[in-house]
Amino acid sequence: MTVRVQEGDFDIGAEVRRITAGRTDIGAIVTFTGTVRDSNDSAPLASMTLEHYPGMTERELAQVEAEALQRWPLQASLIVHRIGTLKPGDNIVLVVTASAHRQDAFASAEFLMDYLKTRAPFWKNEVGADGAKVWVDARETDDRAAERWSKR
Amino acid sequence: MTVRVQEGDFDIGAEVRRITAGRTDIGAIVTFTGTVRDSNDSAPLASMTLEHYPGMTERELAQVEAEALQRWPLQASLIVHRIGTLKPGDNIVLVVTASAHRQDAFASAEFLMDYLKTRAPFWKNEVGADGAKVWVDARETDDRAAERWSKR
Amino acid sequence: MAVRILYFAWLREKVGKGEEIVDVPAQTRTVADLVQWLRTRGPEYEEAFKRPAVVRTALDQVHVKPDTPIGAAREIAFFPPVTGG
Amino acid sequence: MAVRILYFAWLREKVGKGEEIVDVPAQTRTVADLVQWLRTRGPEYEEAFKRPAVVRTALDQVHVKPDTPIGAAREIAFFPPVTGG
Repeated sequence: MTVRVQEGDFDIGAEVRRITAGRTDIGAIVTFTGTVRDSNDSAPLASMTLEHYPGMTERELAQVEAEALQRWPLQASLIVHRIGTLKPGDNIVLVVTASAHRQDAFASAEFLMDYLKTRAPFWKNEVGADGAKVWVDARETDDRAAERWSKR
Repeated sequence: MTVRVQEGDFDIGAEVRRITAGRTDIGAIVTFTGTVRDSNDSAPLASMTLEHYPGMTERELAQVEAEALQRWPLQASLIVHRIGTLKPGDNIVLVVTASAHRQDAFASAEFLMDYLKTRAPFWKNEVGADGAKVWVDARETDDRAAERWSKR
Repeated sequence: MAVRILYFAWLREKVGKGEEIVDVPAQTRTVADLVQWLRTRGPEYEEAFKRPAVVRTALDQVHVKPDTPIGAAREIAFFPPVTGG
Repeated sequence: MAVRILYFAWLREKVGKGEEIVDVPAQTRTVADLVQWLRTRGPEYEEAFKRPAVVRTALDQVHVKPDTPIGAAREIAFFPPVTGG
């Protein structure tokens, strides 16, 4: 179980190797990578800056990971979230889950992302191609996505 | 859209970079990696050999990928399946899906795996720690997992 | 009618070969008919096909059911339920 | 009671600072009370908190609701709904 907040990029393959090295009890590994799109629903994007709440971020991510471990039998998991200024095509976030069976790996990775999107204290400030800065609004669909896990 | 059957290993990070290079319209990338476990429900495993039906395999995988593309707006996808003899901890299969939104990337990756498991002509022959060879039986749970997609 | 028949996994092991060219009698209409006729060809075939319910079939590399007519298929494959992934 | 108050994202921009140490009046019981009191501290606070429904709060780095008592919290953070990931 590892949680990291960093400015630098990550390599999906290297991160998976790191948390699964020497393990032969894993049957399924799911990764989710969030990347910067060149435009949102409205305008073209030049870059975005990710601000976060140091301390609380790590605490929330660790708690979300702990909740996933209580729900699914995971052999390993990892959350990496970047901060600072990112450009279209750049990686933002990586979630990795490893389990004996694929259903558990898929479900726990979706759970981690849904909760991360609604609880981890990150905020995106987008800079449009025209130079205008906009704080991204929270999406209702993210709240609904997170809510479905509490019905189980 | 790429489908490959190969003896050699794959690198998740390199495969993702290859199919997403230069793209800035992707927001979500999901990978699924299936790996060899050191034991199944019964006995410890020494190795397994994957046999397939050349020609039909590529055809089925390409068709499954085409079905995924009809259901979800995917910017890129990839299926790599290894054949030959593999040891515990080795990679078996890689599925990658890339979309603007994470729900589509997750759902299509699960769909690809469920269909691959029930339609792609691969067969696993396990060699136990005691040297006994056993053809793996199909799992009913895989059939049920694939069936849920036809109800939509 | 000369047809190429392929066997995979334990069907290949039981039949003792991975493929063969077979002259299928004209009255062999469906996949199930073909299985019944193959079983008459020797004890290894009888053993391989004794539980037809666990045998899957592809006509020209497409999954089909036992009641599918074999028609003008050039390649017919028999195999257990798939277990890849 | 001296409390460290943090502001993030557009709340930080509107208030004009990322953090401050504030002496909170003793009668300030809940998060909502604190927000009402902060709004009296100047036009920048009034602007930042004019729509309390879109402001989220954490007491000592834990998400809380507006009716949560601030109790002996040492660090109180205000921010918009999160948008990471």
